[in-house]
Amino acid sequence: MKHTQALIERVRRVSDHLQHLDLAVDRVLMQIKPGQSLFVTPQEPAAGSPYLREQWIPVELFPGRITVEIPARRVYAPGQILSVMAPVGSPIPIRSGIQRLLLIVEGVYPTPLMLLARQLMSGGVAVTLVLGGQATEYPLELLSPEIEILRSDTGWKWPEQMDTLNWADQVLVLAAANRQMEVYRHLYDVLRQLRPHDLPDHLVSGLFYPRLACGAGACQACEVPSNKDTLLACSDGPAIDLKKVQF
Amino acid sequence: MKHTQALIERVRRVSDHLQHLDLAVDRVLMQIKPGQSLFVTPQEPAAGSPYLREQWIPVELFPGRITVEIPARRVYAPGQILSVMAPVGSPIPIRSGIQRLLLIVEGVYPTPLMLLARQLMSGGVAVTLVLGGQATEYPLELLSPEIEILRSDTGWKWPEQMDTLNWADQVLVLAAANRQMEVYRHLYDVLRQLRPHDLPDHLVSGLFYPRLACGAGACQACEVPSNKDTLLACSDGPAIDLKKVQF
Amino acid sequence: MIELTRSGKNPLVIENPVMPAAGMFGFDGADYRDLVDMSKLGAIVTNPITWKARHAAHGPRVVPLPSGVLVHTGLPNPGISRAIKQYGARWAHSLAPVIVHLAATTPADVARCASALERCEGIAGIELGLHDQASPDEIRLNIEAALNNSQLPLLVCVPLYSAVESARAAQDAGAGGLVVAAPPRGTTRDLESGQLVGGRVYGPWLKPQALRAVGQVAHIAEVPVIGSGGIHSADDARDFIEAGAAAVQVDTVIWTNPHYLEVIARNLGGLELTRAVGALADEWEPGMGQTMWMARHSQFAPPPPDENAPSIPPPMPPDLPE
Amino acid sequence: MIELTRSGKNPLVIENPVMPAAGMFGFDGADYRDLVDMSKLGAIVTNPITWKARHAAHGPRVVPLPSGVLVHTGLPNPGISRAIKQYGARWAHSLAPVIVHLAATTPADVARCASALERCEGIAGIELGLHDQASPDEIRLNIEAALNNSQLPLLVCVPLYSAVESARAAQDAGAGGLVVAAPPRGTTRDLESGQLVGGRVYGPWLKPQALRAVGQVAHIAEVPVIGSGGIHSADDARDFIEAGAAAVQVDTVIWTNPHYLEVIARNLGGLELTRAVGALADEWEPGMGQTMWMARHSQFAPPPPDENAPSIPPPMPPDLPE
Ligand SMILES: Cc1cc2nc3c(=O)[nH]c(=O)nc-3n(C[C@H](O)[C@H](O)[C@H](O)COP(=O)(O)OP(=O)(O)OC[C@H]3O[C@@H](n4cnc5c(N)ncnc54)[C@H](O)[C@@H]3O)c2cc1C
Ligand SMILES: Cc1cc2nc3c(=O)[nH]c(=O)nc-3n(C[C@H](O)[C@H](O)[C@H](O)COP(=O)(O)OP(=O)(O)OC[C@H]3O[C@@H](n4cnc5c(N)ncnc54)[C@H](O)[C@@H]3O)c2cc1C
Ligand SMILES: Cc1cc2nc3c(=O)[nH]c(=O)nc-3n(C[C@H](O)[C@H](O)[C@H](O)COP(=O)(O)O)c2cc1C
Ligand SMILES: Cc1cc2nc3c(=O)[nH]c(=O)nc-3n(C[C@H](O)[C@H](O)[C@H](O)COP(=O)(O)O)c2cc1C
Ligand code: FES
Ligand code: FES
Repeated sequence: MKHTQALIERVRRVSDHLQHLDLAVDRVLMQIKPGQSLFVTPQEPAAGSPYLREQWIPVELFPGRITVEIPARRVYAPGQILSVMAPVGSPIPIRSGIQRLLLIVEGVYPTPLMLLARQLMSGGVAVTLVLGGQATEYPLELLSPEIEILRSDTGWKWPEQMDTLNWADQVLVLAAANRQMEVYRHLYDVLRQLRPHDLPDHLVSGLFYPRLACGAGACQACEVPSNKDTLLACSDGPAIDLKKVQF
Repeated sequence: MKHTQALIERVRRVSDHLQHLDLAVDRVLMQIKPGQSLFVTPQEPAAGSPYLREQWIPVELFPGRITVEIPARRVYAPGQILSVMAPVGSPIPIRSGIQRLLLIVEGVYPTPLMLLARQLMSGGVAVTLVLGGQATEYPLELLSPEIEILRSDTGWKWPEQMDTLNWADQVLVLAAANRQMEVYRHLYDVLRQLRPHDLPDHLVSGLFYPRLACGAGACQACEVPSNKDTLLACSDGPAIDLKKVQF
Repeated sequence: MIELTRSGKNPLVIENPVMPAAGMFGFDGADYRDLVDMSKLGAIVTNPITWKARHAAHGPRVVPLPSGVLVHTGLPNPGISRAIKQYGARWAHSLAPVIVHLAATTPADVARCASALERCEGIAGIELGLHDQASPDEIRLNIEAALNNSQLPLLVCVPLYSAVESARAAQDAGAGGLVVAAPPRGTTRDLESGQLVGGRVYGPWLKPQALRAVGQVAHIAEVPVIGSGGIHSADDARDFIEAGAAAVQVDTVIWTNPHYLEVIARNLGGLELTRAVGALADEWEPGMGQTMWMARHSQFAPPPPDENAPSIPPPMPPDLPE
Repeated sequence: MIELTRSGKNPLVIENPVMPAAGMFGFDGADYRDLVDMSKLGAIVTNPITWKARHAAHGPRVVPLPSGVLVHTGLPNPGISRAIKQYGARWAHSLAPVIVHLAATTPADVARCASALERCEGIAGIELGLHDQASPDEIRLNIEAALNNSQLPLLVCVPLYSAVESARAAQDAGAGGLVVAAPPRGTTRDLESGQLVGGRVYGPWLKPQALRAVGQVAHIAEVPVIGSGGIHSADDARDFIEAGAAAVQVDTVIWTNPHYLEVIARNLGGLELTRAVGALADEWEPGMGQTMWMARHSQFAPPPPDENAPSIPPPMPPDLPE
């Protein structure tokens, strides 16, 4: 992890609840991969700025510039300088030879998966995105038109669910913290039934975004329950193979 | 005391260390008298804004507007709204029929006496201002040209000291907190020797500006040592007759 | 009706669960009469009073902290006799019940103060403040001194760091109710004088420490508990009630924003439920009425009453004069 | 040379008075290797370790406070045996002396942990963490368990609220040095889940409470004292030294601004006196070097050495790229 500065170059309100910030960043940050994020605090905090750094998730990369998507409620202005620690987290592991990616988002915005979807689609991968609960309120114009979009119901079912689950050669799921383990376990159980003898590594991963204290792996406050090793959302995550999770 | 709002209409840097803010204020604040001040906090505090309110001292009054003089180090901008409690303190008592006012300022800027000097001079009173220590660094262009200015030395003496003290029919002294009691006592002793049989009320008062907690008379943290009643800098002060002070 | 002391001969009963903490509101609230409607408060608690008069501490008494303040006043007060002479008449006619805070210096002095108050009219109760290191024995002796010399309902304010042990000692000795907790002491550097200054520390960050102590004491308390420490909003106050407090005391936010005391009291007293829909913000931000903005606000005529309107007050209109 | 434990057979000696507090810096500092030059620190203190492995607490573990944070981790750690397996080699080759923090669960577990560490190479000392309600007897039993099973220098970290009594009990039982103080616990509402959450509270406002405890303990201590609590700057750290501490531990500012740990250590170690005049700010703000601004900074060629130049670092140039 490096400690650098970033400059807010542009602020765009993209929906009632979301804004995009274009950040001029150091070259080292251009190595950032989908799943990795920035740990940010204003260089000159305003009253009410949180004490801890915030996790900001890139949705688009350009040479020397990163676009992040964050809630609109806090006010930022072009010209502001940020203190940035990055990268936080590990790249989302992508299975080799992947052709068909299934993304399932439940109760939260799909922001953390947007960069991955964009990069894989440009490499020819087919992406299907299942949105449920609050996730359906995400502004569709922010999604690439090539993504196939399905809607899940309150029982976390969507049209031709078994077909899409069978079709995919990798599944990533993101759910709101309050029902996260429930959703992930449900999905994991369904997949284990579909492939009782063969659930390969990284076939299905859950994304974990607890509030981070250190963001560095030091405080262990972001531990994800696991049957074996210690798994930390901030350094091993955000994507954790659901095979390793203790439900 | 009233609780009102004020709008910063104009910010003028008047010296390296001082700025003047023009505040659009409520009519009730126009009754403010020399010695009284505003107890201020920003409506939307910035990071690092102090928790407690600050005491801001008016240096000029206009219809619907008050100019205050405050240190330049904190940044304010036109358009900012302030939460104001006022008036804090009592008007500086002025002896009736006063013709000759002597102001002695030691180690601090004479800001708290500027409004009084201006008002009395426009009423025909002759004002002499003695500056000592850091007070001599006060930008002279902020003083009315009609004020006679003398400089005191490190022994708190100035040219024709006895003459000026005899000449004055009221004396007000303001000194830095760290040597305040020492300066006030010294001056009080000199005056008592000059007028052993007759030191009228309010002939010589000291000004007290401790950091205020409540500014309202409730917390008693601003007590000025006295031989009789409780004297509070925030409500009985800032000017306290040195006859009442216990040195 | 909220009982602040154990039911018995002489319980202390208030109508609103919100009051100022000792030291925050002066000896009779008169300093804030233009800013706080005292009839909306559950009670007022006086500044600490001792047998003998005391003067303010020497040196820096008010030192800024990050988001807070350290205060070292030295308990200045005129002594109980002069306090009664100066404030007794106003206590008797106060719009809110008056609880007199006695600093528990020695049992003999507490006894003298209590019997002086016993002869004084219109006092709702006594709150006894303990020093930080008070032992259970000392607590007992001071409480007995108060109880033996007065019939007034007795609250005991316990130090934060020893809240549970002190609360146990206090209720065993006969305290009618408990105030949890007196703020902790700290040491900080005064940048003006360069000195290290010791005193009590206050700020919104005190709330988690106080709230925990209230939860712990409520668990063992057989008498009503009043929560205190860092309350800066009605939500803060509700957290204390949820943790088991019967009432709350508001501290330094009174100095920075006096009207919050009334706002919190109205809020917890359910008073906002009776307000006219569309009422101007200044009814909910008392004291904000006499500003130059008011003329402009009045152009927002209150809309006709609407039963479905939300019960939270409308925000202040954002317009400014040109 | 700073002695952190009473001089005797096996004193703990460090070269710089600044180190991280337990729980802030991981098990071996590796998480911050890119951001903090460990050779500049007096020591590193590990996260708390217990005999058995422990997992993180359920529910919210990190809750924002005004100017601070409440943390409730549940002391997650792999247990002493796995910790030694995982980190032992790095401890032995650490650039700063390693002090292993043991959470004093039971005397039997402390005994087991201490003898495991005794067999482990390259450990400078043990720091024993007490729980908040630890009685003097419990403190004594845990310290005896550690001393009877290891020759390693022993520090004992005392809770804030009972700092003086606990420190007295600890030094009487043979603690070589004292850490004052472990942060207090609090309760706050997590707005995300709506739950009340209990945990330790941290922030710059903790400093006055801790500083006072350090002053009190230093007054009675016969062994070295390490000050800890809310330190966010070199000046904060100096206040603890002035209050009687031999060294300091830095807490949550490490999470928000990791490089401050090194800045404070360099500052208190007098390291800034050796820097080249005109050195770039990033030598004093370690880790800030690799930013895009650096190219621009380099146009400010260092001026020729000037013996009268002030020893404070120059501010970062304010220019920005277009
Ligand atoms: C569920 C969740 C989703 C997140 N999604 C993103 C994201 O899409 N992009 C990103 O850059 N960072 C995201 N983060 C990281 C977030 O910025 C920080 O981890 C942290 O929650 C913010 O600190 P705070 O809670 O003190 O802020 P607060 O302002 O106190 O948080 C208040 C509420 O806003 C939510 N919140 C705060 N920041 C974000 C945010 N950036 N996105 C979504 N909700 C937020 C919090 O979860 C909380 O419910 C997310 C965090 C969480 C917990
Ligand atoms: C000696 C003294 C002189 C004051 N003079 C004035 C004045 O001329 N006009 C006025 O409007 N208010 C004045 N005040 C009131 C002052 O704004 C507040 O009472 C209070 O000191 C500010 O709070 P703080 O110390 O937390 O601010 P901080 O910013 O923490 O104070 C840091 C330093 O600046 C000084 N300082 C802060 N505000 C002022 C200020 N406004 N003027 C001068 N020094 C200040 C403090 O005394 C302290 O030494 C004065 C106060 C003091 C103690
Ligand atoms: C862009 C974005 C991404 C989110 N990602 C997650 C997530 O990964 N996990 C989760 O539990 N909640 C997630 N949330 C939802 C938040 O937890 C929370 O419900 C939402 O921000 C509202 O919070 P508030 O009402 O407390 O401000 C996300 C929200 C946003 C806006
Ligand atoms: C306008 C003004 C008025 C002041 N008045 C007083 C005063 O009445 N009493 C006093 O003790 N100091 C007074 N001071 C001096 C301050 O106490 C202090 O020395 C000065 O603001 C520098 O403080 P700092 O270096 O701590 O920021 C005054 C300063 C200014 C700028
Ligand atoms: S946030 Fe500290 S270890 Fe992950
Ligand atoms: S500042 Fe509180 S009584 Fe004067």
